[in-house]
Amino acid sequence: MERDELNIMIGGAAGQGLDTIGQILSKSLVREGYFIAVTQRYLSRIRGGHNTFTIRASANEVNASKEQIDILIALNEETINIHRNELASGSVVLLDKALKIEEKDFLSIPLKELTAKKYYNIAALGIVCSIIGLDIHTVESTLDYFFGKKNEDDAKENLKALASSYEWALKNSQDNYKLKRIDRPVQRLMMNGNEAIALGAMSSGLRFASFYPMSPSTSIMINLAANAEKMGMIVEQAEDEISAINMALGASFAGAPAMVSTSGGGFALMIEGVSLSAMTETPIVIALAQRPGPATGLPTGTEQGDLNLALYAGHGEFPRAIFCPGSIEECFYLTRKAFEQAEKNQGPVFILTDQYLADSYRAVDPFDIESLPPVTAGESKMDGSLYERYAITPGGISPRLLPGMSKGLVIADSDEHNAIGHITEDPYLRVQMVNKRLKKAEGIKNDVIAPERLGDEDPEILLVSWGSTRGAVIEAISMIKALNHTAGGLHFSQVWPIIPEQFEGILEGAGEVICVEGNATGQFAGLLRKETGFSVHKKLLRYDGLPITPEFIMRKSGLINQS
Amino acid sequence: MERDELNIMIGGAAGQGLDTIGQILSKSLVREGYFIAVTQRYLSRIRGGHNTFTIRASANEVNASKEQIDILIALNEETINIHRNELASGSVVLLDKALKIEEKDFLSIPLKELTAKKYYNIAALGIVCSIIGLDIHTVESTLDYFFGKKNEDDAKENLKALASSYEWALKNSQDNYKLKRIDRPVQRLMMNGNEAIALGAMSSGLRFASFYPMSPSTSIMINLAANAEKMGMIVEQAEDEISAINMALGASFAGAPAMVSTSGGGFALMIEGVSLSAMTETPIVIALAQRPGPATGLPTGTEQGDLNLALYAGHGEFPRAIFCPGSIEECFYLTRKAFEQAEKNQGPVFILTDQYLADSYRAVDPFDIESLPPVTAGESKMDGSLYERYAITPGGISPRLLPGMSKGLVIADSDEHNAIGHITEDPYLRVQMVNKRLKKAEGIKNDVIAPERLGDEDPEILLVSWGSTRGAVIEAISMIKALNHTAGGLHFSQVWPIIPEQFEGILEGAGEVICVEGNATGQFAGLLRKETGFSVHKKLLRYDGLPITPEFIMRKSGLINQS
Amino acid sequence: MAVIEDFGKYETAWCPGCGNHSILAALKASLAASGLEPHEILIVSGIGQAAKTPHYLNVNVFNGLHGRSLPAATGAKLANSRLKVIAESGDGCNYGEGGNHFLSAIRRNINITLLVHNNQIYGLTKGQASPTTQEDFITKAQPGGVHASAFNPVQIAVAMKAGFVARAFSGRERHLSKIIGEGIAHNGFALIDILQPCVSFNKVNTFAWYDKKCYELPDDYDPTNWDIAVKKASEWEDKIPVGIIYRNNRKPYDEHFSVLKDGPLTEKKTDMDALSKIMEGYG
Amino acid sequence: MAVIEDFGKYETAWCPGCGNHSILAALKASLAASGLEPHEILIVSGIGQAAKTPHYLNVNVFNGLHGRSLPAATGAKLANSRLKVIAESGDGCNYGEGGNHFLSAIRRNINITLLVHNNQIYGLTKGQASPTTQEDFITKAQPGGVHASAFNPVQIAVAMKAGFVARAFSGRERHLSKIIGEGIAHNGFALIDILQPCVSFNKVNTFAWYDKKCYELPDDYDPTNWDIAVKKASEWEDKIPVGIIYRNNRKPYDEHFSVLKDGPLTEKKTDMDALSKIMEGYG
Ligand SMILES: Cc1ncc(C[n+]2csc(CCOP(=O)(O)OP(=O)(O)O)c2C)c(N)n1
Ligand SMILES: Cc1ncc(C[n+]2csc(CCOP(=O)(O)OP(=O)(O)O)c2C)c(N)n1
Ligand code: SF4
Ligand code: SF4
Ligand SMILES: [Mg+2]
Ligand SMILES: [Mg+2]
Repeated sequence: MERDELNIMIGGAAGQGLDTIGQILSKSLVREGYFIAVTQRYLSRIRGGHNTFTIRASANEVNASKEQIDILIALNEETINIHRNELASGSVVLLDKALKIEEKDFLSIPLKELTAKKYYNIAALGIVCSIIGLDIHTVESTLDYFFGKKNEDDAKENLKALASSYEWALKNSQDNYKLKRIDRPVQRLMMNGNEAIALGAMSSGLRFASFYPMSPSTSIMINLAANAEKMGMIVEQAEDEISAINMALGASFAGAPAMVSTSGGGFALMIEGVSLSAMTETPIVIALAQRPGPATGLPTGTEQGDLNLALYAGHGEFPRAIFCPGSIEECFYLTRKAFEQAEKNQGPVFILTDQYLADSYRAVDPFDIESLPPVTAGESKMDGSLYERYAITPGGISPRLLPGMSKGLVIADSDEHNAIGHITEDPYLRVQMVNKRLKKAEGIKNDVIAPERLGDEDPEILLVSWGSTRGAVIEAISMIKALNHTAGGLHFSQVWPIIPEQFEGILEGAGEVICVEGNATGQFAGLLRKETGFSVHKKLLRYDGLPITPEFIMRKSGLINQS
Repeated sequence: MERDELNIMIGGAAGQGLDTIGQILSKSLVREGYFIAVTQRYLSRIRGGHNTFTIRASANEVNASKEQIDILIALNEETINIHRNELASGSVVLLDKALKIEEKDFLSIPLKELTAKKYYNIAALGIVCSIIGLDIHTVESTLDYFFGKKNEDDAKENLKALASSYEWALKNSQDNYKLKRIDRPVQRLMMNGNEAIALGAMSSGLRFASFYPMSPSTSIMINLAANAEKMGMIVEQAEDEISAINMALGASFAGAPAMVSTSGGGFALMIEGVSLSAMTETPIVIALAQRPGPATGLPTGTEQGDLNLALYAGHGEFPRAIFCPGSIEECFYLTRKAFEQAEKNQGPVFILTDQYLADSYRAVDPFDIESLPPVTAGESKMDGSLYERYAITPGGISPRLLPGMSKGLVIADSDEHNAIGHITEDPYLRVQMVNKRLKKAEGIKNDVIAPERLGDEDPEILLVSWGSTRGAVIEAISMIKALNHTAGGLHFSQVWPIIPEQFEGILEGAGEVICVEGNATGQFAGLLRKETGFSVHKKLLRYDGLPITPEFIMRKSGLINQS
Repeated sequence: MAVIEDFGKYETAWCPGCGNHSILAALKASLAASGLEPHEILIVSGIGQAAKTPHYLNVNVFNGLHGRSLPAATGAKLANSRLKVIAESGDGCNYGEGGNHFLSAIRRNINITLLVHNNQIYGLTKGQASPTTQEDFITKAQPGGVHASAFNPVQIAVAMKAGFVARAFSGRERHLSKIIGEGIAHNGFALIDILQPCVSFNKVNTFAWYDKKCYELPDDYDPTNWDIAVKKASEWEDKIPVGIIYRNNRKPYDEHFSVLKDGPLTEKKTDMDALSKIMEGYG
Repeated sequence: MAVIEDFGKYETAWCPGCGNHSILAALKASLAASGLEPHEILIVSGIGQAAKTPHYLNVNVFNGLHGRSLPAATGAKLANSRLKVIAESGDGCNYGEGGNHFLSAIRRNINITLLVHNNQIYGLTKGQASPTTQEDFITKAQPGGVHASAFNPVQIAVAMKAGFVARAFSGRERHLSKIIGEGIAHNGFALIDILQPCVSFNKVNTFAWYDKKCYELPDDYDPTNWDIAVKKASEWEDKIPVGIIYRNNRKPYDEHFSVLKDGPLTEKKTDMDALSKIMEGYG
C-alpha cells in the first residue's frame, strides 16, 4: 500500500541520538520532494528523560503536526508505554530486539547484529528509510552532509550501519508503509522557525545582535553567529539580558541595524530597555520566543502566554508593532517587516514566536532574496548647523542622522528632551514630545498586515487565531467542513496594532466565533474585546506546554469526541 | 476680611529653603485645625532651578489642590514671572525688597533688615504666618519640632527671625488675608501619601523592605528606615531593583512580611520577580509610584502612565490585585489591604500611586491603629510527614508552612512543580497547577473594593477616575453641579480585578461618561472596555507631568472656558 | 543527629559522568557531618544544571530565578537568621547573570555559604560560554572563540577581602566535602568555587584536565595572609590550588543589625505602642 | 583642530561647589588636547548628576538608562569602531546598578574610556549610600549606618587586569585632565575613578578630606607591575594615590573580530551572494 502521508515519531532519552535520526530523516524526505511538519518535544536536561521528534511527512502540502502515529521508532521501552495510545490503526512500532517486547505490529530489529551500539540510531534510521521507501542514495548523501567534516572512520561506519539496516528491513518488513513517490521533486529548503528568523534578519541588513542564552530563542543567535563572519555582523553574548538590549540599542544608535532575542524571563529584564528604545527613538527588533511561565515555568514547552506582556511592556506610553509568524515563511518575511518597521518608525518592534514554531522543521520554497533590499539606518546627512534629533514632524518621525558620520552632533536622551535632545522638564515641551512619539502609531497602522481570512465566508464556525497556531487552524477548518459545517478562520500575523475596520464585519458575520490560543486566559480574545467591544463566543485554550494541533481544536470544540 | 480658605504658593530655587517654609507652615496650619492640600513641584536637581510648594489651606475639608494663588511667596524674581498668571484677584505677592520689584498688591519685605541671609526663609515664613493670622506660638513650637535636635544657636536665630518678621508684617500688611479661626481645633496628623503607605505597612506587620532609590518612591523607604529599629524591621537598600525584589521574596518565603517600592524604570527590572512571586506563591507587596515615562522621562513629575504595566507585568499568567489610593487615608488603609491580600493569596499585590499623591501633605484624622491586627505569614505548622507546599485546594490556596519553624520541609520552585515543590514537566500536572494558581482570582474578586459612587445618580455627566485623581474629581463634580448640571463620579481605588456587575448600571445610566486619567492614551478607559465592552464617551487626559486639578477637568471638559 | 540518609536519595536529571554527582555526594556528607537537621537548612538556588541540586536533598528549598540565588538567600537569611542558608548555582548563574549580586554579597559579608558549580560553561542551555570559560574556547554561540578574558571569582573575592574564599574540585570528593564543611561553619560569607567537569559541553576542561592541575594547599598554608592569598588566587595556568585560599573574621552582616540582637525578624511581634508613638509624631 | 571652545559652554544643573564642575572642565581640556573633533566623539552616560555631563559638551551623546552606560557604549563601539567612545556616570550608576557591566567591560577590554564621578553617594536621588560609601556612613536611608564594606573599584579593576586603571581627584584639575587624556589615548578599556566632592550630601568625604589624603604617584612609579599595583590599589585609609595605578597592553575587544578588519559594521553592505549560499545550505 502506498501512502500519501505518514506520521513518524522517534522517541527515546536525550543522548540516544534521536535528534540525529530526526534531522536526517526530515532532510532526506524534503530532498525527495515531500512536505514535512516536525514537532519536537524535549525536557530540560541533556541526557536521559523522554524526548520525541515527530515528522509528519506528506506528498501534499501540510500545515500542522498530527497526533496519531503511523510509525513509532522507540529507542527505549518508555517510549512505547507513553505513546501506545497515540498509535493509529495499521501502525508499526520499530524497536530493538534486545528490549524483548513482542507484539503484533511491532517490528523487532536485531540491532546488535546489524551494527555497534554507537550506531544504533543510524541503524534505526536505515530501517525507517527502507520501510517508507526513501532512496538510500538520498539518505546517504544527507548523512554525509551532516557528518561530512567529522571523523572519517565514523562516517564510514555510519554508512555501513545505514546500508545493513536498510537491507535488513527490505527483507524483513511489510510493504504497507511506503510513501507515494514524488516524481520530479521540487528543490525545497528544510528550515525551522528560528532558522527562518535568522535568515530574515540577515536579509534585512542586520549588523549587530546581542543576547543572553534562553530557550527557545537561543538558536536564532546560534544561526546568526554561524554566519556572522560571512555576513559582516557581530553576534555578542552579553553578561545578562539587560546588557543585551542596551548593547543592541547602543549599536543601533551608532547605525548598525540591531536585534535581540530572548524568552519570557529574559524579556522581563529587557523591559526597561524597550522603554529606552521608544524614548530615545532608537530602532530595535526584539524576537520574543514564548515558553510556558510564570517564572522558569516549563523551559522546553510551548505557549502563547506573553502576548499581554509584549503589548504593554515598558513603563510610560509609546507605539510599537508586534508580528507573530504563523509559518516558516512568515518567520522570514515578518522578520524582514520587523526590521523595516523598526528603522522606519525608530522604535521597538517585536517578533512574537514560540517553542513550537522555533523548533518545527518544514519544507519551504527558497525565498526570493535577490529582490529584497536590506534596510538602511539613518536617512539623512547634514553638516555644520545644529541637528535636531527629535525635530517635530507631522508624522512624528524625525530625520535620523548617525553619530560620527558627519559634523552634525547626534544627541539621544532617555529623559524627556527638547528637539535637540537635551533634558527638559518643561510641561509644554513634554506634551509636544509625547504627541510626537504617539503620532508614529498612525504610520505603523498604515503598514499593518490585515488578518488572514481562511475558509468559508460568513461561516457557522469562525476560528480566530494568531501566531503559530495558523497551520492547526487551517487543518481544523478542513476537518470541520468535512463534518458538513461551514467553517472559516480569521488569523492574525500581526497582533498590534489591530484595526477593527479590517475585520469587524467578519466577526459579526459568523455564527459562532471561537478564539484558539495557547494560553489559559484568552489574551487575544481580551485584546479583541478591548479594541472592538466584541466578545468571542468561546475560547479554546491550551496551556499544558504542548502545541495546539488540529485534533486538539476538534476535541475541545466538541466537534469530535474526546479520545 | 476673613477667609474660609487660602491658596499659598512658595516658589524659588532648590536650596533656598522653600521646602522648610512649606513644611512648617503646613504643620502649623494643621495644628491650628485647618485642612490642607499640598502640591509639590520640583526639578531633577539639588540646587537652583524653579520649585514650588503650594498649600491650599481651608477651614473646611478639601479634596484637591487649587490652581489660583492667593498668596505667592516669591523667593526669587523667576517665581513671579512664571506664576503671575495664576494669581487670583485680590491676591498678594510677598517678596524681598532687594529684588526691587514694585507693583500693586506686592508686599516688599526688607528681609535684610529683618534677619541674616541664612534665615531669609524663616523670615518669609514669619511674614506669611502673620498675614494669615496664625498664632505665633504654634509656629514657634512647630519650628522647634523641626529644628529641635540641631544646632542651638541656629534655633535661637530662627526664632528671632520668625518673631521679627511676624512683628513687621503685623504692622506693614493689610488685614484681608486672615484665615477664619478654628475654635476648638481637632488634633490631626499632617501626612503625605508615602508617609501613610509606610505607616500602613508598619501597622500591617511589615518585617522586611528592600529597595533601590528612585523618585518618587524613595521616601516610603526613608520613612520605614527611620522606624526600623523601633518596629523590628530591616529596610535594606539593594544593589539594584532585581536584587531588591528577590531579597524581599527570599525574606517573605522565610516568613517576614515583605515589600518593595520603586517607580517605572526600576519596576521594569522587577518584573521577572513579580512572575517569581506568582509561581513560587510567595507574598509580596509592590509599591509602584508612577512618574512620567518612557525611560527616565520626567523624574520629578507625576503621571498615571503605568497602569497597563502593573496589570500585565510578568511573563506567564497569574492573578494579582492592584490598589490605587485616592487619598492619604486610602494610602494607609489600602496598604493594609495589600498586605492582607498578599498573605492571604500568596502572590504579588500592587499599590499604585504617583508623585502627586506621594508628596501631597494633608490633614488626616489619626488612624485607629489599636484595632487593626497585623498580618501573619504562614498559617499552619506540621511535623514529620511530607509537606506539600503546593497542595491542590478548592480555592487554589495551599496551607503555608515556613521553613525552619518545624520539621516539615518547605520547597518553593520557579519551575513548574508538583504539589511538593519539585520540578515537573508533566503536561497533566502543569494544567493542574495553572488552574490552581488562576483559581486564586476568585478569592481576590470576593475581596474587591467596589468603585466609589460620587455625586448624583444617573447624572448628565459621569466622571470615571482611579487613584490619585479622586480629590480633583470630587471637587470638579461640585463645580459642574454649580453650573446646574447633574454630575456624578465613579472612582476606582482598586483597578484590578474589576467586577462589571458592580458598576455597569452606573455607566449605562449616565448621560455622558468621561474618563479622567493622568496619561496620554486612556489606559483605564481601555481596561473598562476590555472588561465590560463599554466605551467611555470622552477622555480627559493629562500628561504634562502636572497633577490633574478640578480646574483642569473643567477646562478640558469644555464646561468652563479655557483660561 | 541527622545522618547522611536523612538528606535523602533522589534520581537526578544530570548526565552520567557529570561532576555534579560528586558535588551532591560531598554536600550531603558535609551536611550530615555538620550536626544540622534538614529543616534547619535552606538551600537557595538559581536556574541551571547546578541549580537543580537542592531538589535532590531533603532540606528547605527556594529554587528561584536564574542569577538571583544570592539576593533571595540574603533576604531569607535576614528574615530568619536562625536558618543555615546555602546558595548553590552554576558559574553562569553567579558570575554571569548574577555578577552584581556576587559583588554585593561579598561587600555585605552576609553569612551564607555560596557553592558555585563551576563547569566553565552554560550546561543547561547547551554549551554557550560562561564568564569563566577560557579565552579562545569555541562554542556554537562563539564560533570565533571567546574574546573576553575568563573571570577568576577567587581572585575577585580575595581582592574584595571576602570572609572565606575557597576553591575545590568535584573530583576530590573528600577534600571538597571538608571544604564545604568549613564553609558552612564559617560565620560570614563563604565562597566555594567548585571546579566541575561537564562531560557534555566542556571538552577542554575535563576531569583529567582538572585532575592534573589541581593541587591541595599544604597544611602550613596561611589563608589569613591577604598578600599571599592574592598571589595564590591568581594561579591557574600550570597549577590550580584547591583549598581555603583566604579567610578573615569580618563581622557577618546580620550582626550589624541591632534589631536582630534579640531574635530573628520572623519572631517579632508588631509593637502597637511604638506604632502609635510614630503616628503621633505626625501630629 | 578643535579648540576648547568648540566643545561648548552650557549652564549646568549642578550645585555650586560641586566637584563635577572641575571634572567637566578637565574633560573639555582633555578633549581639546586629544586632537579629536567633536563629531568623532560619543559620550554615553547613565542617569545621575554625573551622567548629565555630556549634555554640557558639544559631542555626540547617548544618555541612556541608570546603570547601563557601559553596555550601550559597548554596542556603539562595536557598531562603529571609528568613534571615540567615552562612558561617563556616577559611582552608583557604575558600581551599583551597573556592577555586572563593569566586570564585563573589564573582561572584554572593550576600548572605551570610563569616567566615574565617584562622590561616594547617590547625589541625584538625595543622598543614599552608594557602593563606594564608607562603612558606618549615616544617611536617611541608612540611619543605622552603612553595614557593607566599601567597593574599591580600582582594586577590582587591577585584580582583573584591566587595561588601564587610574584614580584621580576633581580637585586636581590639571592632573585629572592629563589622566583623562591618557585614558582616552589608551587602546583598550580605561577606568578613571574620579574622587568628586558632593557638597550637598557627602559631608564626610569633602574637598578637604580628599585633598589631604590624595597624593600623586611619583614619576618612577611603574604601572605595568601588577604586584605593586595590587598594593597601591588598596591604599585608602591614610593616603590615597592618584594617577595611573596599572596598565597593560591587552588586545582591545574589537580587534578580536576579524569582521572588523576592513572597517566598522556601520559601513558594511549586505552580501547577497553570501546570503544566497547560506540559504542554499538549508537545501
Ligand atoms: C533570566 C534568564 N535568562 C536565561 C535563562 C536561561 N538559562 C537557564 S540555565 C542557564 C545557564 C546555566 O549555566 P550555569 O549557571 O553555568 O549552570 P550549569 O547549567 O552550567 O550548571 C541559562 C542561561 C533563564 N532561565 N533565565
Ligand atoms: C532603574 C533606575 N533605578 C533608579 C533610578 C533613580 N536614580 C537616578 S540617579 C540615581 C543615583 C545616582 O547616583 P550616582 O550614579 O552615584 O550619581 P550622582 O548623582 O551621585 O552623580 C538613582 C538611584 C533610575 N533612574 N533608574
Ligand atoms: S550538561 Fe554538563 S553540567 Fe549538565 S548534567 Fe550534563 S555534564 Fe553535567
Ligand atoms: S548633589 Fe552633590 S553631586 Fe549633585 S550637583 Fe550637588 S554637589 Fe554635585
Ligand atoms: Mg555552568
Ligand atoms: Mg554618586
